[in-house]
Amino acid sequence: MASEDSGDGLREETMSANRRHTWEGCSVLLDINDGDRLVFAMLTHGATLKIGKKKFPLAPLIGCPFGSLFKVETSSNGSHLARFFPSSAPEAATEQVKDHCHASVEFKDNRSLVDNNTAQGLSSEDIDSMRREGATGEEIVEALITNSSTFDKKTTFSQEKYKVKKQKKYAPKVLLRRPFSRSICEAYFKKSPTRIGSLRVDALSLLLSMANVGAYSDVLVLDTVGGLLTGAVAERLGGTGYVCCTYFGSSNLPIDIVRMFNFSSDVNSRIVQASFTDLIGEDNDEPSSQPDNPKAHAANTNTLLSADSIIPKSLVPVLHDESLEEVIVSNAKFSYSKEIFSELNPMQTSPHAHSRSLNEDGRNAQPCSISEKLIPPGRKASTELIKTWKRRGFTSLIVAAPEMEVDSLVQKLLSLICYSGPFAVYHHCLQPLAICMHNLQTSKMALSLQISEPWLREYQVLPSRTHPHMQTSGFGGYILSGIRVCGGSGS
Amino acid sequence: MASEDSGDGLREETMSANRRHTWEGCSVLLDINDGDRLVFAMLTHGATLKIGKKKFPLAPLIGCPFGSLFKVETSSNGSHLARFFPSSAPEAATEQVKDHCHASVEFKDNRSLVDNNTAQGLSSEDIDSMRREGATGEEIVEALITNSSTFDKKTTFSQEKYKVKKQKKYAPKVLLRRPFSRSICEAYFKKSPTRIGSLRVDALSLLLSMANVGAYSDVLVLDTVGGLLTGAVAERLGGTGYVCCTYFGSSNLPIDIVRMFNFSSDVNSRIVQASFTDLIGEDNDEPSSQPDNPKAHAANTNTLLSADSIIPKSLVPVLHDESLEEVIVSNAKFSYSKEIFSELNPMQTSPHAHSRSLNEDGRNAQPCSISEKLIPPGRKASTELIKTWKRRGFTSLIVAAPEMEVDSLVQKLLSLICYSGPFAVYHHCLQPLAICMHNLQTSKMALSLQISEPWLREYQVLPSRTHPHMQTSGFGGYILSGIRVCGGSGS
Amino acid sequence: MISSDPSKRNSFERCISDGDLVIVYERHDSMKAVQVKIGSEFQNRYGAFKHADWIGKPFGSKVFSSKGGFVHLLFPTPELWTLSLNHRTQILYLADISFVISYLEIVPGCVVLESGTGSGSLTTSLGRAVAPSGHVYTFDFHEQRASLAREDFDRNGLGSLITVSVRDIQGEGFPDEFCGAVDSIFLDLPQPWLAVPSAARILKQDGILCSFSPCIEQVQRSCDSLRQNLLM
Amino acid sequence: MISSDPSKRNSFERCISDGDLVIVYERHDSMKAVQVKIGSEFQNRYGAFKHADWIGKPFGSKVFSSKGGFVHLLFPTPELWTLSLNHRTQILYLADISFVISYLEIVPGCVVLESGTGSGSLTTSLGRAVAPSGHVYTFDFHEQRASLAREDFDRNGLGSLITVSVRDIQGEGFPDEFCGAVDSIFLDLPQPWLAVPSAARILKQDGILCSFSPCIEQVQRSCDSLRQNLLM
Repeated sequence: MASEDSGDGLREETMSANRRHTWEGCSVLLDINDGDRLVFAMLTHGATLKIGKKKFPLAPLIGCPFGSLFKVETSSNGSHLARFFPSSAPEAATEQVKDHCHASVEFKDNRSLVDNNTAQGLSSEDIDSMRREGATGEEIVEALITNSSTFDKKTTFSQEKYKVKKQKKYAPKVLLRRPFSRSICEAYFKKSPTRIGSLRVDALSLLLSMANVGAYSDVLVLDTVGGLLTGAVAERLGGTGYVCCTYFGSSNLPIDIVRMFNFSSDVNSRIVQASFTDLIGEDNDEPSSQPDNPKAHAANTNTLLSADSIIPKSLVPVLHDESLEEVIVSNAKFSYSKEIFSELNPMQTSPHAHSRSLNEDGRNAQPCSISEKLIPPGRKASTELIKTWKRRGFTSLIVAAPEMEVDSLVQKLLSLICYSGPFAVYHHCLQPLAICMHNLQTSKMALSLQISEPWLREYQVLPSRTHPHMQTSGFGGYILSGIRVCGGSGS
Repeated sequence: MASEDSGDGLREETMSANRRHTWEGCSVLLDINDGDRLVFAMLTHGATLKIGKKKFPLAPLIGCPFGSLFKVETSSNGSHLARFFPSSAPEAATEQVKDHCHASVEFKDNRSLVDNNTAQGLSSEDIDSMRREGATGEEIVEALITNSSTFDKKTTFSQEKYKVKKQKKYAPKVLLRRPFSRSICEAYFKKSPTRIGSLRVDALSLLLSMANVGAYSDVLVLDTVGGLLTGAVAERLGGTGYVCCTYFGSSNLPIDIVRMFNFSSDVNSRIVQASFTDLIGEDNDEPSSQPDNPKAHAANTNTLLSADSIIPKSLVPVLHDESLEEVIVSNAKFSYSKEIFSELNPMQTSPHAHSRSLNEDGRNAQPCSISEKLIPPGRKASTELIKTWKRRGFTSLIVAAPEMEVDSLVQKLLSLICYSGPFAVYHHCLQPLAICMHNLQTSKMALSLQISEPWLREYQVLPSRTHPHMQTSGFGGYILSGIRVCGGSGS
Repeated sequence: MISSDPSKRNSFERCISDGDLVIVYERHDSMKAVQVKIGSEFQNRYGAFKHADWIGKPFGSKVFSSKGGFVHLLFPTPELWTLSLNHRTQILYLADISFVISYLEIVPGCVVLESGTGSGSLTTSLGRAVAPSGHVYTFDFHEQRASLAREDFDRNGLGSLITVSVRDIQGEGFPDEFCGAVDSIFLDLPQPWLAVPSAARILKQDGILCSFSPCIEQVQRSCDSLRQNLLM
Repeated sequence: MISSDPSKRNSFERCISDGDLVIVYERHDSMKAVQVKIGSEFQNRYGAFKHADWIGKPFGSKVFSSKGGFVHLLFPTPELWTLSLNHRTQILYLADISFVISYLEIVPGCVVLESGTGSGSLTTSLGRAVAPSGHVYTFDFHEQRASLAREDFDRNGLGSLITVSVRDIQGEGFPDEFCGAVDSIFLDLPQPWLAVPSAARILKQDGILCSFSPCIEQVQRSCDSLRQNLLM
C-alpha cells in the first residue's frame, strides 16, 4: 500500500494540479497495444484488467509515474503486469533509417509467396505448452518467427507487420496514461463518441480558446456532453474562478465524466451547478442553505455508499461507465448498482432531497484519508455566488448541447454574460448555428461572429512508413463564436 | 496557317479521340506560372493572351504538342511567346536531395535580417531600361538577386521563395494543356466554382464510375453544371452510345462547357437533348423532323454567325465564357454578342424556332474545312432514339443538379432506367439525399443505396518541402448511388 | 460486362440466359459473381436457388430459394465485380479507382499499362474505360496472382481487352515493344521509382503516369524520379 | 489581460479607465490594441475618437467619432490580441494554437518553454494557460523580434508571466538550469530535431513536447529524433 505517499501526493497535487505518479484510488487511462484498446480504471488493490482471456491485478501500477509501460511477466506464481523500460530505439527499422535516405531499396519481395495455411510450424498446443513452461511473450513471438516458413521470404515491411501482430497477441503492452482533458476526450471519441456528442479534441480545444478560458474566469457552460466540457474548463481554471453548469427544467445534466479527471477538492469545489431559472431569478432563495460547505458534501457523497466497503468510495462510481469501463473490481464486498451510479449526480435529485441528505452529514465514519478530503464536483451554486454573477455577469459562455435547440438558448444564456464576453457554441449541424448567427447579428447582441469547422487529420510517422491515419473522423461538427456587446435587443 | 495539317489531324482525331498536337481553332487550357492563372483559349491567329500589361499572340502555340512550355522571348521585333524545354532537373534543390537524407541541415538562418525596404539595389527604372535593352526575364531575375543585399543571408528555403516570386513576375511560363474533363473541371473549380455547382474532380470521377459509364452506354443525365457532366460522360463514350441531357419544363439546360472539350463530330453527335415530357410521352411527334442530320446542324451553326468572319466559327462561341475567358480576339471583323452566345445552346429556343433555322440549311457558303465538318453537341434527340430508349431503357442515370429538388426528380428519372441500371446523384447537402435515399428504400425501387462524401487533399511534394496544399477545398458535396431493381412502386 | 452487341447490353428487353455472368446480391456487403448454368444451384444462408429459375427473368429481379429466402440478380459492372471479389491483395477503393481513371485521362481507344495487377479490381475499370478499341496490358511478378486475374477477366468478359503478363516491372521495366505507343501508365508497386525511367521511355508525348503508394516516403521518392525522368 | 484582482477583470461593473488596454474593433478583420490615455485620440478611416469619451463606459461599448463613425471597444483576450498584431513572422492559426495548448496538457501552475517566440501570438495563449502561478520562458535568436515581443507582453499585461530571452535553441539547446523543472515544451523551429536532445534532458517525467512544422520532412526527422531521445 502506498497510501502515505498518496496522502502526501494529494497535498502536493492541490498545489500543482499536475501530479506525476499514480496513487491508490487514482483514476487512470490504460492504453493497451498502442491504442488498440483504451480503458479507464481506478487503481485499487482489488481492481483487475482483462487482457485476452486473463485477468491481471492493477496493484503493480500504484505509485508508478504516468507514462510507464507494463508487460505481462511470468513467474512461479503465475503471470502479472510488470513495468519495463523500452530501449531508446524501439523499432528494428531505426537502423535502417540511418542507412537509407528514403524508403529503403529492397531486393526481397513477395512474388514467391503462395497463399496457403501451412506456413506456421508451431501449433496452438505447442504455444500453450511453451506458456506452461514459463516462456515470455517475446520468446513465443521469436519462436513463431523461427517456425514460420514464409517469414524470411517476406519484405521487411511485411516482416514488421507480422511481428507487431504477434507481439500484440502474445506480448501485450499496457501504457499508463494520465487522465487529462485531451486523453479523456480522445478515449471517449474513439470508444463511445455519442456519450460526448462526438466532440473531438480539436473542437473542444477551440471552444476553450474561443471562450478565453483561463484562471479567474467565471465560465457559464451548457454541457450535454457528459461533463467532458465542464471538466476541461475546470482543468484550465486550476482551482480559481468557477465553471457553472446550467440547465433548463428541474433536473441538472449529468457530468459523470468530470470524475475521470482526478481533480483535487480545490478544483472540484469550483465546479457548480445552477438552473437557468435560478441564474436569472429575481430573489430566489431556493438553493440549499450551505452548498459551499465541502465537508458536508463529502460526507453526503459517502453516505449513499454501502458503509462496509473498504475502498475509497467517492471515486468508485466513476468507473461505472457502461462503454469504457472494462476493469473488473474483484472485491466481493462491493457491488455496483444503478443507485450508486445515480449518486454520481447528486444534483439530479431535487434541491429538497439534496438538503435532506445534507442533514445526514457525519453519519458515515469511513476513515479513508483520500475520500474523506475530496469534495465532489457539481455542487449547487450558492445564493451568494448566483448574486455575484447577476451583478458582475459571467466572463464567457460555452454551449455544447448538440441535441438541443441552440438558437433560443444562446440568446437567453448570452444575457448572463458580461459585455465584451466571448462565447462559443458547438453543434453537429451547420444550419442551427447559421440561424443563431443570423439572429444574433440582427439583434446586435454580438459581433465578431464566425462559424468554424474544426478539422483534424492524424498521421503515422514511422521511418519509410508515413501516412495519414485511415480512420480519422472527417466529422468535427461546427462552432459558432462571437463576443457579446452592449446594446442590442438582448440587454 | 496550319489548316491542312489540322484537317488531317481531325480525321485522325475521329479515330483515336486522343490528339497530341494543337491545331488552328483548337480549344486549349493555358496554365500560367504553375497554376497561378488558368485561361481557356481558342488557338486562332488573331487570339492574344495578356500577361502582366502586355498582350502576346497565341499563334506560336498552334501545332505544338500538348504539354509544351512557353516563355516570353525578346527579339528585335519585340517580345513574343516561344517554346522552351526545361532541363530534366528544374529545381536548384535537386542536387541538394542527393546530398542530404532529409531536410537539409543548414547553418544559415535569418537572425541577422532586419526588416526594412532598402534591401533591393535595383530600381524599377533600372529594370525598365534592362528590358528596353533586350534583357531576358531570367537575366532580370539574376540581376535582382545580385543586387539584393539580403539574398545571401537568407536560408535556402527563403532564397528559393524569392527566386520563384521574381521569376513569376519577370519570366512567366505558359503551359499548354489539353482540355480534358479533369483539367476543365479543375480550372472551373478553381476560378468559377459556381458555374459547375462546385463539382470537384473527384466527385465527378465518382459519378462516372458509379453510373458505370463506358462505351455503348446510353446515359441519362440531368446536368445543371453547365455541361461539364455531359462532356465528361461523352468523353468516356468515345463516339459510341449516347448521353441524353434531359430537362423539365420547356427550355433545355445550357451545356456550353461541352465546347471546351475539343470533341470531334463523332463524339458531339452522341450528345443529345430531350425534355422529360418527350422521354416519358406516349407518342409525341413534337421533335423536329431531321434532328440527326449533321450537315443541317453544322450549317445552322454557321448561319447565325457573321458571314464575313475569317476564322472557324463553330468553335468561337466557346470562348465567350464570362468567368474563364481571358483571351483577346483582336480580329476586328468579328464581334461577340449575346446573340452569338445564345447560339451555343441551339435548343434553348423552342423546337419550332429550331426547325425554322434548319430550313436555312446551306445559306452559309463559308468554306472552312474544320467548321464545315463539325457537328455541334446537344442536338435534340430524334423520335427514333426516344422510342428506342422507351423500349430498352437507359443504361444508367447521373444527376448533378444541386439547386433542384432532387427527391421527386430522381424517382421520376429512375423510371426511365433499365432494371439493374446504376445511378448516382450529386448534391451540396446531405439532407435532400438522405430523404431521397429513404424514399427509394421504402418504394423498393433500388438497392445498394449509399451516400458518399468525396474527399480530396492535394500535397506539394518537393525535396524537403512536402506539405498538404493549404487551400484544398474541404467541401466536396455528397453522392447518393444505387441500382434500380424490378418491382417497387416506381415500375 | 462490355459489349458492342446491343442485344447483349443490359436493357428492359434483355433477359438472363444460360451462360450469363450475374452478380448475386445478398446484402450491400455480400455478393457473388455466378455463371448461369442450367442444372446448377446457388447455395447460401437463404437457401438453394435453381439457376433454371433465373433464366428468362430481367436483370434486377428478385428471385426466391426453395426455403423462401431471396436474392437479387444484377447485371455485372466493374464496381459490383470488385465488391464480389475474394481479395487476393489489398484493393483500391472505388473513390481511388475513379480518381485514377480521371487523372490518367483514359478514353475509348487508349493503350494503358498497369503494374501490379493485384486482384484485378482497377484493371477491370481500366478495361471499361479503353473499350471498345483500346487495350490494357497489366503486369504482375506473382505467377499465381497473374493467372487468377487472367481467369477472372475471361469470366467477366474483359479477356479481349486485357492482357495479363508475368513480369517484374521494378526489376526489368516495361517491354520495349511499347515504346511511344502508350497513352497512360498506372503503377501500384512498393518501389515505383524503379519503374519510372522505363515508363518515361515508353509513354507518348503528353502521356500520363499515375503512381499509387500508401506512404509519403514512397511518394517523395517517386516525385524525385518523375522530375528527373518525365520532364521533356 | 489576466488578473487575480476581481475589480480588474471584465464584468458588468468594470468600466474602461485611464491606462487600460482596449481592443478597438473596426471590423472582423481589422482591430487595433490601444492604451487608453486621457488627452489622446484614436484616428482611423471612420474619424477621430477621443480617449476621454471612452472612460467610464463598459467594455463592449460602441463609441462614435467626431464624424459619426463608430467602433467597438473590447476587453483584450489572447485571441483578439493575435488578430490585432502586425505580424512579424508567420503566425499560428487559432485552431493550431488551441490544439497545441490542449496537447501540451498545460494547466495553471505549469512551467512551459517555447522557441521561437515569433510574433508572440502563441506565447500570449501559453501565458493565459499557466496563469496565475506558472511561467512561460520563450526564446528567439532574433534580437529585434525578442525585444518587440517583450514590449508587447509588457503592454498586454502578461509581462510577469512571460520571460523572453535571446538564444539560439537549435545551436545551444535550452539552458541547463531548467533541468527536470519543465512540464511542457513547444518548438516552432526550422530544424526542431536539433533541439530535441536538450528538450528531452530538461523535461519532467511524463512531460510533453510538441513541435510545429510546415513540411512533412521536418516532422519525419523530428519523430526520428524524438524516438531516440524522448523514450525512457
